[in-house]
Amino acid sequence: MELRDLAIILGTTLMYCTPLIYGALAGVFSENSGVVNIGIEGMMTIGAFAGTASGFLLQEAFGNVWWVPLLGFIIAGIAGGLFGLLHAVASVTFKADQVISGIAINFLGGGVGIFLARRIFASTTTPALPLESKISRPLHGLLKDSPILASVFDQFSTVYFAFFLVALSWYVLYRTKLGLRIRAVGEHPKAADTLGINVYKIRYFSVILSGILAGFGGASLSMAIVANFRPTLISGQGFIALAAMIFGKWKPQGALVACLLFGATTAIQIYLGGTEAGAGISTHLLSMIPYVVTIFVLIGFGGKTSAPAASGAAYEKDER
Amino acid sequence: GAKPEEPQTEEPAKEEALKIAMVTDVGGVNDKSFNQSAWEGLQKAENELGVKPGYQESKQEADYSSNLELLTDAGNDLVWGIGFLMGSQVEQAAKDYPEQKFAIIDNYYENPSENLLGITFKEQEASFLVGYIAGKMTKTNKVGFIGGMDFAVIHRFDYGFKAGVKHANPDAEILSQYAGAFDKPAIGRSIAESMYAKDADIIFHAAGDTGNGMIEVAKEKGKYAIGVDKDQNPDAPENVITSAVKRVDNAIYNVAKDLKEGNFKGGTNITYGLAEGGVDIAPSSDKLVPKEILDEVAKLKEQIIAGEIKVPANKEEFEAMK
Amino acid sequence: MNKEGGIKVSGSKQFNEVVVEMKQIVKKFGDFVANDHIDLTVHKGEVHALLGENGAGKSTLMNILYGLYTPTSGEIHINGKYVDIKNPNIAIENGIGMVHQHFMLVKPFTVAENIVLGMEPTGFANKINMDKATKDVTAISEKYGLHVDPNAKIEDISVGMQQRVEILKALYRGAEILIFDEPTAVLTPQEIKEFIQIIRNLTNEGKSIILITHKLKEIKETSDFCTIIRRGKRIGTVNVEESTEDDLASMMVGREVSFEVEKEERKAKGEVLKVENLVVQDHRGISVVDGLNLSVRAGEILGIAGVDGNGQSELIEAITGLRPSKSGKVLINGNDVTNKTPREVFESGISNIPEDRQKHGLVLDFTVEENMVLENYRKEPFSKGVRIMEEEVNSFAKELMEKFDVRPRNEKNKARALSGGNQQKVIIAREVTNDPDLLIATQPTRGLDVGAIEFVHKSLVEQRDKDKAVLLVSFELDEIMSVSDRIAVIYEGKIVDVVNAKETNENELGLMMAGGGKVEE
Amino acid sequence: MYTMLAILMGLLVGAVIITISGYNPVEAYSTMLKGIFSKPKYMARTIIRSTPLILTGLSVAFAFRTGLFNIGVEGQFIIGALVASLLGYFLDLPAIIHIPIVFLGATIAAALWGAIAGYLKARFGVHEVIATIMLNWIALYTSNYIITMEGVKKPGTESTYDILESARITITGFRHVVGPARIHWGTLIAIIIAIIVSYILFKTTIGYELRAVGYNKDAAKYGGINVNKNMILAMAIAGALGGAAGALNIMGEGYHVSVLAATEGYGFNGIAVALIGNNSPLGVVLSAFLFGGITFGGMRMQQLGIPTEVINIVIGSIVFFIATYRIFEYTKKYFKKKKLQKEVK
Ligand SMILES: Nc1ncnc2c1ncn2[C@@H]1O[C@H](COP(=O)(O)OP(=O)(O)OP(=O)(O)O)[C@@H](O)[C@H]1O
Ligand SMILES: Nc1ncnc2c1ncn2[C@@H]1O[C@H](COP(=O)(O)OP(=O)(O)OP(=O)(O)O)[C@@H](O)[C@H]1O
Ligand SMILES: [Mg+2]
Ligand SMILES: [Mg+2]
Repeated sequence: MELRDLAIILGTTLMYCTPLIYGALAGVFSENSGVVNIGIEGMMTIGAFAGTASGFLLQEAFGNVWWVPLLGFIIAGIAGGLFGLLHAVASVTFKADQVISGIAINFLGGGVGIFLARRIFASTTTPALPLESKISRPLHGLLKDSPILASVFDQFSTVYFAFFLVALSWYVLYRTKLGLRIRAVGEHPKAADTLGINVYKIRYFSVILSGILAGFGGASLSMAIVANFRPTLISGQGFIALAAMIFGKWKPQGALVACLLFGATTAIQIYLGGTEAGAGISTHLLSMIPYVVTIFVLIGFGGKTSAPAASGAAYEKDER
Repeated sequence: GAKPEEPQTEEPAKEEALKIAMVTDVGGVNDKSFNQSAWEGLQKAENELGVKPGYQESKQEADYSSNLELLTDAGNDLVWGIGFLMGSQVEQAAKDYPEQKFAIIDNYYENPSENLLGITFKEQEASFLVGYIAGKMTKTNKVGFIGGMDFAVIHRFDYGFKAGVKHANPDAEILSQYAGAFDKPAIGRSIAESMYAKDADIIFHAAGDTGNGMIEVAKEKGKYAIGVDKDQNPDAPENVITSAVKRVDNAIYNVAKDLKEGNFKGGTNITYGLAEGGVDIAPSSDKLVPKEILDEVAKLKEQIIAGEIKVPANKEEFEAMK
Repeated sequence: MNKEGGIKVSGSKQFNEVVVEMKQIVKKFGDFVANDHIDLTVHKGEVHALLGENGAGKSTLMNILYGLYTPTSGEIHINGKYVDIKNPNIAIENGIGMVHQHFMLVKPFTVAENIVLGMEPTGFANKINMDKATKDVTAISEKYGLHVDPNAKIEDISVGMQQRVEILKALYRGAEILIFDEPTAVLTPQEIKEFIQIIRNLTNEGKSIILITHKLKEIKETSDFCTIIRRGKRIGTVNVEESTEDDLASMMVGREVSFEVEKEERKAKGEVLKVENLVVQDHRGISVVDGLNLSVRAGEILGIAGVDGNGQSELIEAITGLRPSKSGKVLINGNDVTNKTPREVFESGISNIPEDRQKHGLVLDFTVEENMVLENYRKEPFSKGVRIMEEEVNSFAKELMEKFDVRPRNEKNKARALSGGNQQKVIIAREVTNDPDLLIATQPTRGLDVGAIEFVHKSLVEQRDKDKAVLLVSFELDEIMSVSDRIAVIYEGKIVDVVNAKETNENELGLMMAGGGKVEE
Repeated sequence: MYTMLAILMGLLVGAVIITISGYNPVEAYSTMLKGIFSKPKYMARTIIRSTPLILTGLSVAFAFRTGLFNIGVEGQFIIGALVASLLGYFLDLPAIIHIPIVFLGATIAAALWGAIAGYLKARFGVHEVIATIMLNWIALYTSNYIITMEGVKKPGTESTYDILESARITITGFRHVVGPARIHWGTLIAIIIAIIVSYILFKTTIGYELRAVGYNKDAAKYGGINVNKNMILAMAIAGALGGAAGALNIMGEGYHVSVLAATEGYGFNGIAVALIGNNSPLGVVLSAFLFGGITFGGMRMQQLGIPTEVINIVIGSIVFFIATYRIFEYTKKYFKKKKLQKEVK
């Protein structure tokens, strides 16, 4: 394997794991506050649509201005956040079974996204964003004449932002007041309550934040990796992200590792597909690699994981 | 044999407009791909033949047969199945409803019943042409092909393309890789990344959404790409030099025309190639492809139509060529 | 006891400042009335005890005062002015602190984190200033002599320590009125002594204290007044100095209760349990049971006295098959059950009343009747083949609930819905009814009211009188001494000495428990 | 009760969407109902559509009851279907043996597939949610791989050959009533299985152990129950149910499996079905028919030009309102309070 191939593998890893990182962080916040979120898939879908759709419309209205993709990305977050709010209303205020409302979110996210696409663009797929209105690639200029470095680091801002968010999330969760409270609410809501912490408020915050992050995740696909939304664009990433979050023992840094692993195995699978040897093997078999590897890694590392104690349980006063 | 039961088709034609409807596969009617192209065919038929068009989308395999039945019950004169994935369901429907006419895109039947028409395309011929263009235009003497899942249909694109490239430029190298999915643009991206990095300078795809990942990379890297099914130049005007288009719309329209004129070719299979205007290169090709190459392409077309060039549709035929 | 809470005299002390006044408090859960028009008045510097049977409504009343439950009706006045305590915030603002019966601690957090939670000292960018937190914590713990390690994780510290953390949480928030819900139920004698000292310190600092406990001795030692609650109703408030333990007991239960366990002499028979050089490790891999030898004979109650954390829990878990033994032997009636599965051990004739009722003893989401057959569900008559015989199970459960007075008397209740006290009764009913060769009981009366305790002790003695062996582990010396025939003192994973209950006394035992005894080979 | 309300609310939301997209909701829903009830054959198809959902729903519900979250039905379904179509085509036996062999073979294969996740959890503590998600994809690609093998794949298609007559459980006989709709014994079998499952769960020692482990592992262990064994067993049974869904679907209606670009959602819909049915076997049966009805009848709305996504929105809303049934409790309470206050004054 040449250096170039290695570079491409690394590049692919970064590109591929990015949406997963956003998704996994979405899971981290929601679950650490004690709310299971299997609606990530749906939240990513709506984000993917909102981001690229608004980006396209803005770009048509204002031309290719630098803030168009930025605003689009933010709108994606907002869209995801709204679905987060929905999940919070259900699972916090109305003590819904968190899995049920998560499932509902998945139906709604996909449904609404495609529905709007048809209403607005008379097509289930949105028109393609012009290159200039896609998420930018900050290092593009710098790396122009060093192809090897370029294939690794000439990534979209969303990639770097994802890594930044991992660090930030870690800081927030383990170093700040807010984080301490989020984790307390997830571990022992009643204890938090007896100390006058508003369990509901913390959970609302975390779940909405979760939605925002998932929305970003969707946009990081539809505004960077490709330039438009399609019904099949988010096909399982939300669940992979969920798995990565658990794999990472509910910690941002852990989730990052899991996502990288998944990205890397995918990259290797793709690389193999391009080699003489790989060309011989059925693509169906090659496609299995990431999933199989993940399982074996888990076995190796003794997957023993423990969710936040109160995760999944609605908090009710007047009960123990 | 054009001898279907005249009265059937005559009557509706007399009193009210022909009703033709189609069942899409899971892609849905606005998939910017061949479902949509089929729908455009029906719309053309509506405008020019006064046909009443309709469609029914499918969400999963289980929908195919019930959707075919629904459109039958809706009193359509002809019901289309779009895509070989519903081949067996359409055949079954034709058995279940002998009075109803059915036709399908992309499926060939051994011996179809009188009310069933199979339409297939010679994708390899269009692929051959774009392959030729690629072979001529490559500066690095290296081009690439990205396939979706390895299906027989995709092989027709694959080997037609390879043959075309070789025809133009025998010592050009062709990188070829299957993504294993039609819906994973990220995978399409990184395959493209590595093909361009291995300095292929033109890539052709037959991989649906996965291929869009490739076109993205082409855009970002300012490389050349070749689209598939529909004219994909609008997605990347500077980069998609040509597309191997599959005129599903023409096929649909022609069949509607036949039906109206009372000679629905039930009980047969029709293959649409260059000759029948079933496949072609995108008209937008002249934007980026030099005139002289297009002229040669035009000649090749004639040769293929005349049968002077036999385009391979699969590995075996391709190997056999050399 | 004067309702309008004016001057109140208790022996030497005199209280004139009313701090808490709960008026006609009613709390309904569904149509079940947990508190029925209860009045409670507490003065500054007073220690006010709440006494009542399990499920009487004590915790509920206090949860209301702390704003965790909202009363169905009734008023609360703090320092003379009406306060609507909607949530703990308001309680905290009004200087109320509560130490809950089941600790409200976040296990993976450190001591300091738990204490400052909700009032975190922060610096730049909302960063928690842990140094300050640690300092503050150390400061108050010094002030009240409540020594803790601020950086230790809760899951790694003893129950006694955890309780100190709970108290510090309240003090950190400047509580003037402290509620303790069964604080000593989980403490060792040493810890209880210290706790009583803490109470004194607090009252000297002018704090007022409401103390829920089932231990009359403690009430006599600490409290000035005592309000008795029965079945949700306030029976009355008495001046502790002027009333005997028996008065209190009969007031709460509504009948006479006897404290000393009467049991006549018996000759112990053959050996039932033999433990040889047993070594057991805890979750950190430390050998907390370390070459222990023990023997229990039919027709005797052997009590294991010892300070918490000297290997008692691990010893019992190892014997009952819940925890692997590193080396050594466990023999029941001569046959080896070392490292056998819990079921095999059970079948060999051991029943076990576990230390942690909610973790091991019960499936809280099963109904009471389902819990009643937790070990026997696969046996006739409770099941035939794989089929569970519901009628049998049901009638069996009814019978036991009657016999062991489990309240409320509804076998279809989830175990979760029972008061901890009643949860304990369910377990005891089940295990005693197994009529095993060896009955192991760890802290069987924790959290029980005197009536219930009397009953439990009777059951243990009955077993013994049926020539069964009984192994009792308890941190409460009185219990050990009054119930056991022989007492084995455990220290650092070894049996230091085995003495005859008749021929020993608190001091001797206390000394050995502190390690001041000879190790016998 | 609340479920009914939830369904109404869900349909209401759908109606709003339909209206704002410029269609007539009454017309839309009547089309949906017509799509289900107007012809016997439509009813038949609705039932056919609902049958696999009964079992995938049961699979999820069963796992939930034992404290496990089985996101893996999708994969278990695929394995069941695959094995059924292989045994159904390659074995050539008289129906009396062929049918049971195909059904059991497929079910057992899926049971083992499910057990993998259980084993990984029991032995290595791998969280079942990760394991089952990964196994879904592995199942998908395994199936695709096997289908495309020489001799398995029917030439000119991307599917297996149809299973032999002797392996089919389609009920012929009623063509005059239900037309070509392939009603089959699977529906009956599914309902019977539902009854058996509920019996096992609530009336047998097996169920007692499984539920005990689900609620409190420590107490179960204390009670002498083998926790690991039961976790594996639970996933195996869940897998078997998922596989049975796939098998019956092939034996009764599909006859072959095709290469799939993505999973078809039987499993994920199963989660919704289980939850709508409140994880009770009977509830699951009902909600499966509801779900099947809405998805199938809903497809008809397209004839009015209403996009199919609306159906997902309706389903999503229904599930959402079922999750938040307390909305109704709260409003009820609220009005009660109002009344009381009035009485006071
Ligand atoms: N959240 C609740 N929901 C339903 N019933 C409750 C609730 N809390 C308490 N109860 C009922 O009220 C009764 C009184 O409970 P409470 O905890 O006050 O008793 P207690 O005096 O603390 O008992 P113990 O001495 O065991 O601590 C219990 O028997 C219980 O059945
Ligand atoms: N969901 C519930 N349903 C019914 N009763 C409940 C519920 N939750 C709590 N309770 C009741 O709340 C009361 C207060 O809980 P608490 O922790 O004080 O129990 P407790 O009886 O005091 O425990 P212990 O017996 O160990 O002292 C208990 O008596 C219990 O019966
Ligand atoms: Mg209590
Ligand atoms: Mg109590």
